[in-house]
Amino acid sequence: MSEKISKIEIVIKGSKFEELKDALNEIGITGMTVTQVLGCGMQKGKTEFYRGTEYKIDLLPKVKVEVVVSSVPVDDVVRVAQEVVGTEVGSGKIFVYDVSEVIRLRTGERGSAALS
Amino acid sequence: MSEKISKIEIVIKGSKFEELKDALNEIGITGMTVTQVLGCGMQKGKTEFYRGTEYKIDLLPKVKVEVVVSSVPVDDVVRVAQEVVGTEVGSGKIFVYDVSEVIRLRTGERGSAALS
Amino acid sequence: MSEKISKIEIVIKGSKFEELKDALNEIGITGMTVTQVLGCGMQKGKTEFYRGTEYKIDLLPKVKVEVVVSSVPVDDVVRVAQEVVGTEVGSGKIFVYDVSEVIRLRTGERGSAALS
Amino acid sequence: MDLAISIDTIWVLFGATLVFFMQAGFAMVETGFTRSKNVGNIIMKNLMDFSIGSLIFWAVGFSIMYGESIGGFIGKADFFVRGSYDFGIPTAAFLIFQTVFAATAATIVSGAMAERTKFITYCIFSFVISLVIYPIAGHWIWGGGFLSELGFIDFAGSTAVHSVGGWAALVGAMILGPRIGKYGKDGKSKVIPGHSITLGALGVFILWFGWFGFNPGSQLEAAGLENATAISNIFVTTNLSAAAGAVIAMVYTWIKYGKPDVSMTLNGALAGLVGVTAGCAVVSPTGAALIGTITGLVVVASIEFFDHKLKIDDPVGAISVHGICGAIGTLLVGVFALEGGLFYGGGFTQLGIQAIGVLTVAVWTIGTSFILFKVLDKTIGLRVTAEEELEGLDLHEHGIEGYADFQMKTTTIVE
Amino acid sequence: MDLAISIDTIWVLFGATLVFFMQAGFAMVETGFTRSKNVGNIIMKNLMDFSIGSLIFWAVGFSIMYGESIGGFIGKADFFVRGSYDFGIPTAAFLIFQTVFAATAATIVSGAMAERTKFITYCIFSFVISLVIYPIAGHWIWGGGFLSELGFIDFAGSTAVHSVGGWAALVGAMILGPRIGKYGKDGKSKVIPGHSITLGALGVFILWFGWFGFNPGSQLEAAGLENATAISNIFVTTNLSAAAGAVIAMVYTWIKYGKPDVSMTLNGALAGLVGVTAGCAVVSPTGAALIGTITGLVVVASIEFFDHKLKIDDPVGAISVHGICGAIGTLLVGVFALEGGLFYGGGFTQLGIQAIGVLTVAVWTIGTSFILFKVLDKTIGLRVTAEEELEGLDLHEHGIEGYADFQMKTTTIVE
Amino acid sequence: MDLAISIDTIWVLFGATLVFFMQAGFAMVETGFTRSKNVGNIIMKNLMDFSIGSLIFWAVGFSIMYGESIGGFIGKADFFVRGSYDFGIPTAAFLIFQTVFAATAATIVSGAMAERTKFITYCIFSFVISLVIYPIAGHWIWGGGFLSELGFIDFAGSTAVHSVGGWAALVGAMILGPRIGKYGKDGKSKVIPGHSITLGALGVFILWFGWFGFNPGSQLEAAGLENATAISNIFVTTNLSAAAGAVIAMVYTWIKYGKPDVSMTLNGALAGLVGVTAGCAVVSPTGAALIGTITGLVVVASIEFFDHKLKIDDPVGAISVHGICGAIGTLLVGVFALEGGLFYGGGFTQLGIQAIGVLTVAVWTIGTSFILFKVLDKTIGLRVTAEEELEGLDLHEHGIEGYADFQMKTTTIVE
Ligand SMILES: Nc1ncnc2c1ncn2[C@@H]1O[C@H](COP(=O)(O)OP(=O)(O)O)[C@@H](O)[C@H]1O
Ligand SMILES: Nc1ncnc2c1ncn2[C@@H]1O[C@H](COP(=O)(O)OP(=O)(O)O)[C@@H](O)[C@H]1O
Ligand SMILES: Nc1ncnc2c1ncn2[C@@H]1O[C@H](COP(=O)(O)OP(=O)(O)O)[C@@H](O)[C@H]1O
Repeated sequence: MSEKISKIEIVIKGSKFEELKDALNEIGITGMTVTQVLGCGMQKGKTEFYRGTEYKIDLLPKVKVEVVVSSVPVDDVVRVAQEVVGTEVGSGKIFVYDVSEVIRLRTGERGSAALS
Repeated sequence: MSEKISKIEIVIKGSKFEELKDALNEIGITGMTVTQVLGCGMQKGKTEFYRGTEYKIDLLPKVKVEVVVSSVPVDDVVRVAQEVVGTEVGSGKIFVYDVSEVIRLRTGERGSAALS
Repeated sequence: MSEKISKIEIVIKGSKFEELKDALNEIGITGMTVTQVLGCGMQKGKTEFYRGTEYKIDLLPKVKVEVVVSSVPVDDVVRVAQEVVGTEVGSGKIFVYDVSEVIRLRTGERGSAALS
Repeated sequence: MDLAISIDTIWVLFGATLVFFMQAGFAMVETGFTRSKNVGNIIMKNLMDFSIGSLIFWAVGFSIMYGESIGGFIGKADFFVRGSYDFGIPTAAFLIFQTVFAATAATIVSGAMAERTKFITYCIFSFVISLVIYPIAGHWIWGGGFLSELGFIDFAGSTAVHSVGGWAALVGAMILGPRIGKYGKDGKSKVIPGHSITLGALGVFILWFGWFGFNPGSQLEAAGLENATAISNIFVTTNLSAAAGAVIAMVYTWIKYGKPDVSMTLNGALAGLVGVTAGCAVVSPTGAALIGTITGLVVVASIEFFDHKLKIDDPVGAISVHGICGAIGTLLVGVFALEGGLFYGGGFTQLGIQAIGVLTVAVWTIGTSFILFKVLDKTIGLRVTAEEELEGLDLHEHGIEGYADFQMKTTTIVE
Repeated sequence: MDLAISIDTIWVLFGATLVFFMQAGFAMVETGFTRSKNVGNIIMKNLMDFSIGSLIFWAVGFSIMYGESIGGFIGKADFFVRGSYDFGIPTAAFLIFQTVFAATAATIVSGAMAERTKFITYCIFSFVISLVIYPIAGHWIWGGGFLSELGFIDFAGSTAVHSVGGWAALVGAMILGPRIGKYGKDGKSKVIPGHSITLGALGVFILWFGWFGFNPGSQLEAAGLENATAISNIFVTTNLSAAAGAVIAMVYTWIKYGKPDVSMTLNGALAGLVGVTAGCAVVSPTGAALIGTITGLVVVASIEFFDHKLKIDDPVGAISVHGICGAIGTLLVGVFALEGGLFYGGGFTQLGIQAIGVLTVAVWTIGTSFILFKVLDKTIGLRVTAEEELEGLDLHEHGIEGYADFQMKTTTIVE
Repeated sequence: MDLAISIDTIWVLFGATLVFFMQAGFAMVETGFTRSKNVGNIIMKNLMDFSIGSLIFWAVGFSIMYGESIGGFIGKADFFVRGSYDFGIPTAAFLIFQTVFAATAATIVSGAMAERTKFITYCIFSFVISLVIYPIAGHWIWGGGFLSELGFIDFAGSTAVHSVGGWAALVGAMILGPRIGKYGKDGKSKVIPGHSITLGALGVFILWFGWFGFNPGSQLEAAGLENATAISNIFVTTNLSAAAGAVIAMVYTWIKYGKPDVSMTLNGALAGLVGVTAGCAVVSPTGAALIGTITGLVVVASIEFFDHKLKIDDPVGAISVHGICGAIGTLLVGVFALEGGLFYGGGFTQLGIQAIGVLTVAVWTIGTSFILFKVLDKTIGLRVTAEEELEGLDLHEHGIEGYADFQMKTTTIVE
């Protein structure tokens, strides 16, 4: 495995997901794994009432999109994600990790070949 | 922590999960964390109609199995996973990552001791 | 990016989550991403009956809390988590990974600046 | 002892009870076929349609509908039904039966306006429809007004109840505009799937069940062989039309889309029910089956038309099911009525009268709701903000989550 | 042929059928407003309340309630209803009507004790309430006992059924203690949201529907103009009180918390229904609307009071809805009764009698259930272990998951 | 004015309405106790059972059942019920009552064949059962055929409706084979849990509610003291049997598996209802409670037997609940009938006749459905492909997701 493979983890609001997916497709990313998560961070939760009792919602529903890439530069992904999500607090974050190996199960292909 | 610890992330179809779990058990893996995800990749989605409107399902339900291993060679996991999942498009992928530390909370054990 | 950034993955029982969140807040961690997962490990499942047929529940519901940190030492997180979760089998595990980059989408900040 | 009145009263109360339960049916259909983030809001709208409606119809609406006719246009106001009336059954029995009908008309609207309407505004609308819009049209048809004078036949309310609801729904949905994400940048309709087919289907079964109160109950009498025969026939016609509507909608979607569509088939059953409501007492079983067949086809075409052509976003198909099929069903009385129907040698007279009735009521309802919704829109506003809509009305309007224990998907609009 | 008896019988059976269906309503309300990990357990409790209750009420309870009065306190035992009675309708019709009422009282309790009570213990409690606690209080009120002698008016059971259930619920919830996590270390109440607003709302609609059997059915006759008028009026009063309760609870929570609370509004409707049950046959529509208004306000305040002040954890508000509003509704008969009510010039006599009735029944029910629950607590234990509670009663008591296909959130208590 | 006929008609229509609602009950039971990926498909099957059934039973089936008997075997065809009949009530009332019964028989089958049957094939099957299989057996029992001549007692259809459905379900499930994953490689039965205990339980409550139309409605008359007493008694027997069935199934599973099983207890209630259906009018309350006890035990044992021993995969237990308990209940009439029952000194005569009836109908239904299913299997195919089954029938047969907003687990078969 010569080229570096990275996992880009994008945490955003669910309502932006469709747009992000389209944008990623446009820069050649077609594989992704999506998880429903709850997140908290800078974004403030809300205080609500349920049956007369106050409560704070601080875990907000978010979508975690994992994209493992080799040829596509990470910065491209960052760029398109930034274009999509907007600039309010809670727009989301990107975390990048090194991947040490990728295998496509049905063929046994490894490395970037397994991604294309 | 001398030995290398890896996280093996296996994304497969839910219908193969039971078999995969059994196969992993047979090679000595008993700990795992399973997440319901949606995935897209090479596997084509379907076009369907709902109330007369066409739509494409391209995010398909998958299961993500995370196994953190030290003693068990990664290649063994790859092999049994390959045996289980079959060879159609969408069978799934394996991603491998380095883990820098593992701690079992109730004992404080670290490294591979925390896994056994 | 000078300082090391780590992702700490904490897998615990859902019933301990509230307490863990509070404890993390106290040591200055406010950002986290939470996923509902199913786990198996040392903790034994149960054998139950459904409509007269025996079955084993071995995948138990757990919560995976991911916290990406830079300034906060990993060991602090481990310590507070240990205090919270108790000592029965199945209390949970912590996995630590290296993170190669963090970007806050709305501002473009990178590295630990994106976390604060 | 006067037992005939007891029999009639029991019958009407039986009907009222079943029609009341249609509120549960509407609540389930409307929540089931929309998204989980708005279920609490829809429940509240349904509950308020019925609760506010019950109070205001008693306070005012009833007398506007059934009070002494002022020029065939409106009944004389009699607040809180204190006057004395003779409906053949105790006034209270007649009142409760009419109350549950009035509430049905109001409830229809909430489905078409679901997932984006401001709650306070909706409550005001609901108040006004039960106060005047419905009672005045109702007066024309059932309260001795000019349409009843004319010989207009709308036995149990395809027009009086369903079309009134449906036309108001049309105006509301139009002025509101579509839900965010419903139409792509290219204007193409997208799918926003409902969150629970089981609850939606349960709702349809409940509505069908309730219709056995709606239609046969509208006979208002059960004493004597003639009435017994009439209500029995109405059961049969009602049921056959619903069954035919469901079957034909299934077949049609199967042929057209390659697979039998579940929610359209359920709409087909409702279309059959709405369609036969006007004529259930005057058509034969065969006529009823044909009415169901026609409305079952129409409803599918109509839903597509509103969605794809007019781009009016009606999440549950209320406009087509109640408005369009209510109108069609009322017209078809002019065709299938055993006495006076076109197919039975009655010529075009009845059909003409039916058309007049359908039209007048459409004009009235569309006109008044247009004014009402426009005024509401300009004053307190009709629609929630984009953020509120995206995050869900349950959270923003009521501070709750409908399904707190479930991990929801946050993306459900599909290409 | 005696047709009057047929009419009366049909009416009572119609009522019994609807009241039976309230079990489904309770099951949906109680599961909907609690957590998903306990739904199977709640279903089982409701099912057993009705099943064990049906058997034991037939075997013993009925005769204790309606057997020949022994000193106005208790009926003479007649196992399996083998004696001959004259209730104007066939004894079997009366028996089934009374059976579904008895089961309602029992079912109320399970809501307040939900999510932490041992199943076996609950079954025993349910057995005893249907065996003696309910029938004896019922004897006083409806079975010819001392309260009926006194002129106590509880037409369809605000006290006899609802308060009995509500007081037992109070004692049960108190002795049990709150659910783990319900109160923070600082004693502050936390929110444990229900898992399905749709099912909860469906339950409320079913209950409202069932109430059209509960109240009008309690007339026990429908033959003749007088009865026909009476049952019609009861429909109207019942419905108006429920509607007013829902509207006022909505308005009140809107003002107080800034948003209209869905589950409180649903409780408001139930409060109106419970409240009007005692007086539905003796108050005017206006009186009914006022009763609904009062109980709709009281229920919200009462739920807050029990939760915040007394820190008694009642997941679905059963104590307030049935206990408190049942009592208030019974008292309000003394105010709004057209004959004898305070507002209609009747002075304080009836109100005094009502107070005596409410009090005696409260003392009786609280006393007996206190002893019963305490004995059960000390012997087999009332509460499951902390682990069982945390992981859910479905898993521990029944070995199942209520929603096996859904990914659940495992943390639903919110700060 | 002939009021007796009005009373009878109201009674039958009341019954028909409730029995119609059982469709909702079946839909909820069958979806609740199967997986979420097939709910739309099950809904469609239930809807089509009723819709196709209503049309075809009207067009043909009814006359085959109730037309002039040809040799005691089959009624003379009278398409679209155009002839004149005398059922004591208006023919339309009788027709609708019979229609909802016919549809019930068909609906039973879909539960046992759930999650793997091709939709088109199921529709054809449903068509044929309502066209001939059910009406011919029905003719023997209720239409003046040879079993009624013989004195066979099946008052409301333990055999005529439930066993017919149950036997067809047996044949269907057998020929289809088990769902993928239901039996391990070692042949051991695995658990495929239902996706919603709440909806399943709601379904059972709805069915129980509907049964108060099914059994008492089958009296077909309510006028006069005798009828009033009869229908009242039937309410009591029906309810006691259901209650006993639920209690005993709970106790039995508690003892046997260590925990009271929720879905088995719900099945126990249904078993009691099915069991008492044949004899509800001719047994005492005690007899009814015993019938419920017996069928409540039998149903659990039978479900285990079919699952573990015969390895016939019946997701909801339809074969045991309707087939086996229908048969047992019919036989028990020969034991518990107050007139002619073995326990009441009637000897073995009635029991023998009951056995003949049960057997003939079993042979007929099993034989004809075997041929029908085999032909369907060989021609258009009975079962979907493995891929379709794994991914769910909702997606493949209808192009939808039942719960689009929820994050589902994709693995629910448990070891
Ligand atoms: N330190 C962190 N570790 C893990 N996830 C985080 C962290 N900080 C934020 N997140 C995730 O990113 C989401 C957005 O973060 P937030 O701080 O609210 O917005 P922003 O980055 O726009 O200021 C959070 O809801 C959470 O899921
Ligand atoms: N580049 C990627 N990054 C993250 N996840 C991926 C990526 N490619 C595929 N996946 C995951 O793997 C699953 C299977 O991939 P797919 O390409 O459809 O099949 P195959 O690998 O058999 O060709 C996808 O549904 C997705 O969840
Ligand atoms: N090897 C592993 N790889 C991935 N996740 C694991 C592994 N071992 C345990 N886990 C996760 O940690 C949870 C707790 O582990 P378990 O072994 O049961 O408890 P403990 O660590 O307290 O002995 C499991 O349910 C699973 O989600």
